[in-house]
Amino acid sequence: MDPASTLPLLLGLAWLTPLVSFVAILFFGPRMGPHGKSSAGVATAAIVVSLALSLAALGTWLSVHPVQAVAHDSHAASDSHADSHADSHAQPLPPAYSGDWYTLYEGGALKLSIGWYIDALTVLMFVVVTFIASCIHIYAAGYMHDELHDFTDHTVHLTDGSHFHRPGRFSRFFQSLSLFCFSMLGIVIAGNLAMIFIFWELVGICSWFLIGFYYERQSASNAANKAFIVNRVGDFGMIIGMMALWGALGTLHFADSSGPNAAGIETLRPGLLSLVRPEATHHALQVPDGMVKFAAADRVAEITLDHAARPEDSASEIANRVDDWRAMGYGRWLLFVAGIGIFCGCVGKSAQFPLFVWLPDAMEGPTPVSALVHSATMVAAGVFLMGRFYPVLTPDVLLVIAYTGAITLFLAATIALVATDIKQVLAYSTISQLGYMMLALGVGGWVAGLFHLFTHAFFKSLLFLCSGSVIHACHTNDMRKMGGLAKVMPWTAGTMLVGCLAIIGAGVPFVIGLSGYYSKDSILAQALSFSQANPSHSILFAAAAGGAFLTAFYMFRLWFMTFAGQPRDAHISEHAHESPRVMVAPLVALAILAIVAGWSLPGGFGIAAMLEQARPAGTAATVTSGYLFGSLTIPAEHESHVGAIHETATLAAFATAAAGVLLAAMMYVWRILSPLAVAWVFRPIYTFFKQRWYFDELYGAIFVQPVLGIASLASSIDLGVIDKLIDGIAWTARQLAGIDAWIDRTLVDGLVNATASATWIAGVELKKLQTGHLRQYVMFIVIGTVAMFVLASLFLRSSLAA
Amino acid sequence: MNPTAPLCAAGFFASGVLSDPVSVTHYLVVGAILFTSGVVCMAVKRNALGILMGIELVLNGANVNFIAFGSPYLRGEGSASIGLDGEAIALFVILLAAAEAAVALAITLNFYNNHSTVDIDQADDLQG
Amino acid sequence: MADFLITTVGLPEWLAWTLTASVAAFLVLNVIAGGALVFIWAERKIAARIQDRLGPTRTGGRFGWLQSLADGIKLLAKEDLMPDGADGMLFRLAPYVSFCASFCAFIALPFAFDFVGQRLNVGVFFVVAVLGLEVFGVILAGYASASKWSLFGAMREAAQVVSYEVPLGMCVVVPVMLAGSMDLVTIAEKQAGWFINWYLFHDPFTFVIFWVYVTCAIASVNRAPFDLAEAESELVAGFHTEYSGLRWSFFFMAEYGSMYLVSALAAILFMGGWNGPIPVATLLGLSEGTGDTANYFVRLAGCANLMGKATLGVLVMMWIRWTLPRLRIDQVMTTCLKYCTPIAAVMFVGAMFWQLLLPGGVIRGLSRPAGEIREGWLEGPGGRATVSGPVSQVSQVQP
Amino acid sequence: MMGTLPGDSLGMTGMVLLAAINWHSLLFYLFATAACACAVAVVLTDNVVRMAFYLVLSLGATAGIFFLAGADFVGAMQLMIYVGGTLVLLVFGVMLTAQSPFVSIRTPSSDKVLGGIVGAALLMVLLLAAFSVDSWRRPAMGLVVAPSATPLGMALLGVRVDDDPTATPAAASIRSGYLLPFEIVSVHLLVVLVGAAYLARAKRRRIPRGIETAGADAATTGGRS
Repeated sequence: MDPASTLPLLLGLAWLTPLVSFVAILFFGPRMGPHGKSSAGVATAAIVVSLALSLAALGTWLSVHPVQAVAHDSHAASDSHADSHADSHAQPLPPAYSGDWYTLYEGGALKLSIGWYIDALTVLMFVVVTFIASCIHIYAAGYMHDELHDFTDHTVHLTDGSHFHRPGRFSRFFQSLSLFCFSMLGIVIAGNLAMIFIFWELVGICSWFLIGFYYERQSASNAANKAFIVNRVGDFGMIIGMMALWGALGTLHFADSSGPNAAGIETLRPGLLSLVRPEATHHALQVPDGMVKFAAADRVAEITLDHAARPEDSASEIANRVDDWRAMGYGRWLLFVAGIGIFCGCVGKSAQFPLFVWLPDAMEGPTPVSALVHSATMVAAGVFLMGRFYPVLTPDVLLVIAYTGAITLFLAATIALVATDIKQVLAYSTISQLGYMMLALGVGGWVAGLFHLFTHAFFKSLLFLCSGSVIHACHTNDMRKMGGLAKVMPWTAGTMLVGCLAIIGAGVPFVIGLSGYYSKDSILAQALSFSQANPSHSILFAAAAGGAFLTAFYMFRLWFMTFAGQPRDAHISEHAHESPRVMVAPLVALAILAIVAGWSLPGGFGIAAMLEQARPAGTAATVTSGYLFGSLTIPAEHESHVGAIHETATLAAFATAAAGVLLAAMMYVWRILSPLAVAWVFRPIYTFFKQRWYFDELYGAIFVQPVLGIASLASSIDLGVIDKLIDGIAWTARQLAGIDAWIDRTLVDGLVNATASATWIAGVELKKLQTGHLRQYVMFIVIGTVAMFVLASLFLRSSLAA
Repeated sequence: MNPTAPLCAAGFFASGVLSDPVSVTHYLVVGAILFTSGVVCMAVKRNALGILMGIELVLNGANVNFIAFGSPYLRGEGSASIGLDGEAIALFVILLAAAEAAVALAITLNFYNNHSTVDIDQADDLQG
Repeated sequence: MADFLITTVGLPEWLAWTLTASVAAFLVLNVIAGGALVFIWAERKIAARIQDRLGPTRTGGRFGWLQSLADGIKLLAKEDLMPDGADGMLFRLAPYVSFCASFCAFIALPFAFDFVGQRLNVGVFFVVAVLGLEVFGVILAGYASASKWSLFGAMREAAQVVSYEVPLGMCVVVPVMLAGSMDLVTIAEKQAGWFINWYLFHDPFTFVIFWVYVTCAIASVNRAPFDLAEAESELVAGFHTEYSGLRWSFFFMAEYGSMYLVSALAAILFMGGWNGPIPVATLLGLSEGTGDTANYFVRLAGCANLMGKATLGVLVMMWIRWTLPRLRIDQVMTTCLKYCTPIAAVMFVGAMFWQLLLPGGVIRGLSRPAGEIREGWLEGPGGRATVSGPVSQVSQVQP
Repeated sequence: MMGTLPGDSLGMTGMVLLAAINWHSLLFYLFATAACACAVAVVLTDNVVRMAFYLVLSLGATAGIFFLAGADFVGAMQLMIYVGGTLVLLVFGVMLTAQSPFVSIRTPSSDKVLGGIVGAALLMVLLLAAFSVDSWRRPAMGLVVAPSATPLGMALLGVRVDDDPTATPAAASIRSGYLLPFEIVSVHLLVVLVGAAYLARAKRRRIPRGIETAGADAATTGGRS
């Protein structure tokens, strides 16, 4: 079994199956069963099939590349960094397969193609995405049953005061869901940045569809547009980054690819990764030659002018001078810009600090959508892209990323503290967890960040589904009306408890814990080692630790308010009921995974191990380099597993989490502290948090209002000047046309009419010949005969005188 | 051809006209007169029946010519003859004339029913 | 007769021709006029007998056989009245038209082998056609007398005669078909010999069609029970209401002439013409060409024979007239169109097939070669079959 | 008529006159005069019935001309159909339309004059044509043969038994008869009978009542068509 041919086949099929179901539902959805009920079956079947294919791919991968146990302790034993340096330098290229299925466009240096880049990360991502998607499909089949029949939207009031009534959109929901799965998997499997960008936009469109699923609601359509526009901002940066890369390096492929070039000669095209971290430097980061030349364009021009006579000389000359230029620092800015640009895209998609405002509003969509799109997969796509792009990032870019992540996680956590809408809480927790991931990547924890991505995918989707189940039962999002639901819906309560524990990283220190325990610990550890390496940046660790505390607090605040204590709203609690089995089953499955996802099987297999296997070349070593922001040290990740740091981090995490849970319990269970009192005491901060740090207002003041002003100005110019001008032109044309029409009517038509009337008169006159008098006809006939005969006798006399 | 013609002047007359066998031309003259009177009848009569009669006359004039050309008696030396065709055509003409008369009469009766007159000059409903 | 005059008397030929022609015309005229007188007298007597009275008894002896002559004289002396509104010319001409019609029919009627005014090869056709002309005079009379009675009578007459010409024609065609010729002389000659040779007994179809012919003949000369033209019970006297005197008598002469004519035609077509039921002459050995005198007498006998048959027919008509009541006009039409015409058609077809299957009839057919029957059909130019012996003249009168 | 008579030995002028007469020509002149005179009379008369009467005479005379030309069958046919059929139909029409205003409809004399002129022109043209061919003017006593309807009858059945002096035996063998036209004419006659009966049948005009209006309208329109 050749993985190079098998894996693309399996994963490609797994990728395309949702597209098939999308097309099928698109054309035949409403006709699938009553009200398109069967479309759910179709979509679910498709995603389950792709799950099976992904699992097959995983099996194939493991059979080819068995995972060796990650032996932290061995590293811990050896305290000499040099050795580890040597080891890390000896680290080989991670196993990866890449290729192109189809070339969209190839001209000059530009090659846009649909291709694949498959390594352990890809395989894992496939499995996780398809698994969660399957669970959520099944869940949604039960959750969306309202859409099976005509749906009356009680939140939409028509002008006549009645409620908006529309036919159900069951099949449309699953159609968008299938399209989303297809796009997401497309991002995961993509072999080059261009393809990633395409599917990046596709998932954007899907999230627009799904957020605006109830587009009759003003809030929903606003949220959809907001999400889309905010993402555009990030994508703009991403385009800049892509342009920088392509303009300088002439390729967007990650891996090296070989193929006939324009001249038709089979040539090897180095990919981004090998360009930035070439073999020559043992995969150490260096500014690629292309960027150097691009940056030193003026020098290159001089040299070419000097050797105008013999171009080959200039080529060799340039080749010789490149290293000097690199040393002089040419091209660093370019590389920085490229990294920042791509990161901008991730900021938009992953709702990082400046652009996170869209995610809370995105909760307007149906809860399964929130679970799948806006917590587990799509928002994680940014982190995934960062992971995929990690080798290209320079240390200062990483620093930016780290700070962005830190700010985001703290900020979102503070807002989550005071939010009362259950989904809002989860949304902000999502943002802060994404902040965690970014922070981890920024501080050099490649494995840690992606590890948290996977674990978070499991428990956050679990949490969302639980909240959906609660909402399904209570028909409200407001936690203040809930409470005491644990008795009526035990399954939901239990699974949600599991989710909360997982997200706060609960576990018995050094022994075992839920999935969050491992990922969050490794993040904290990496942050800690980073702040030790760079004391000036030790705030990052503080932010991470505080974030952990806040996370624990608001998560359990949520759980207590929802399930514990006495019901606050009798009406709701007595109508509350456990959700149908079709919704509970996914909860259980996800809960189990939320528990075990972080474990390492005996033999060393585990998500972390597989990620370790996929680690990009040259990122395992500690890098100390002076860059734009002065000297910076990115500690190697395995150093964070060194006992001291690791234990500190673990204890810190445990302590903060426990503190958070205790505080929540004091406030909402034992009622030692009254939340209202606390809110009263910290009134300004409370309102500040409550108002989400006034971010929307801020953006409104900074961007929206000016944009609106400019727009109104432009429209006034349009109406006042351009339209006037055009109207004037039109008016002139109209006058001219009037003259033309006059000519037409009088002259041309006159001519035609004259002809017509002449014909008419002639006809009328000739008509009199047609008297209808038989006798006259007879006379005419006779006269004609005689005339003919006379003529004949005149001209044919000979024949007559026969 | 008449040996006794020289005997008296009247003999000339007799021999000139009455004693000569008739020729095709005589028949043609009769046919011409019938035909012409028929045509004039059609052209002059305002009575629909008069016009029908005119048609009959015209057909008869034609028939006379056919018979004359087909007659074995008038077949002079070297004069072309249409043989039996003359009689056959005349026969068909007569038959069709009868049919025509029947239909024309029916039409006339209808005309009379609708316009309560047979004045053909008032049958100008289709005038231009 | 012309030859006789030329050779024996020695008259110049043209004079002979003229005399012959005039004699023939005179004879025919007398047959009609005298016949009319006789028949009027006979009808009176017969009507009287049938109605159980005496009829004319005084005038001219005990049988009153001069009664008709007296009436004729009276008519001659009578004043000719003409209504004011009448169309003078037509009123005057109408009787003569009728009379001429029935008179012209006698031109082609053979009394014996050579006793024929003008032997036409389309004799039957000619006779029937000219008979049809008689109705024209009647119509003119009815119209010209400017009287509703006359007009109605004429109308009926026209409708009746025109419609009865159809079955009449069919009946006449059957003997023509059997004889293979339209020449009356030939038709009569075909039936020479014993009476079984008569076409009346040729086959059942001809027998049936003979009676159809009788009906149609009575109708076409509008005798009772078909005399709707002169229905004295409804229309005063029909088309001749306004007539009197000599013109009126001409109508009667025309009527009796046509009666006699159709009877003679029936005799020739169906009853062997001048051939008696028993071929006396042949038995006596008197055949053609045994000398002019004998020949002449044979033909004279034949002539008497035919006249006898015709007279018999006329008497039968009278008998019918005084026996049957008059039909209504719709009954008349029904009789013609619903009965006579279909029957005639069927009989015609039947006779045709009989002729094809059993050539020559029941008795003679077996003994007679088919070729003889087809005589004169397929033989070439000149239609020799219809003319026995070379014909030198187109129009020649041989009394 | 037989050819000219041999000279008269006695030589009386009157007799000579009579003897010199070609009876055939004489009869022809009689019939021709009658035909033409009656035809002209038809034109000149205004009274419909008199026109019909003159027409009968004219057609009868024409039939006589046919007899003289040796076409006995056609002549008889002329008598039978025209005189016995067509004219009775005509007289029918006359009777049905014989109210005083219609019996004689005056024609404006201008039309008469115009028609006369036109007719004269036509007559002149026809006479010109009639006299223009010499061979037509050559008086000829054609071969004398007794008239017979047999050739015509056989020809109507599709068999030509008449003689054509101009035709070679080969051509004579393939001369076609008139069976097809005969059949066509017979079918045509049948159609004409049906059509004329349909056209001239009595129209019964019902006053349509309420519900049966539609049907009645259909019936009446169908009837009038």
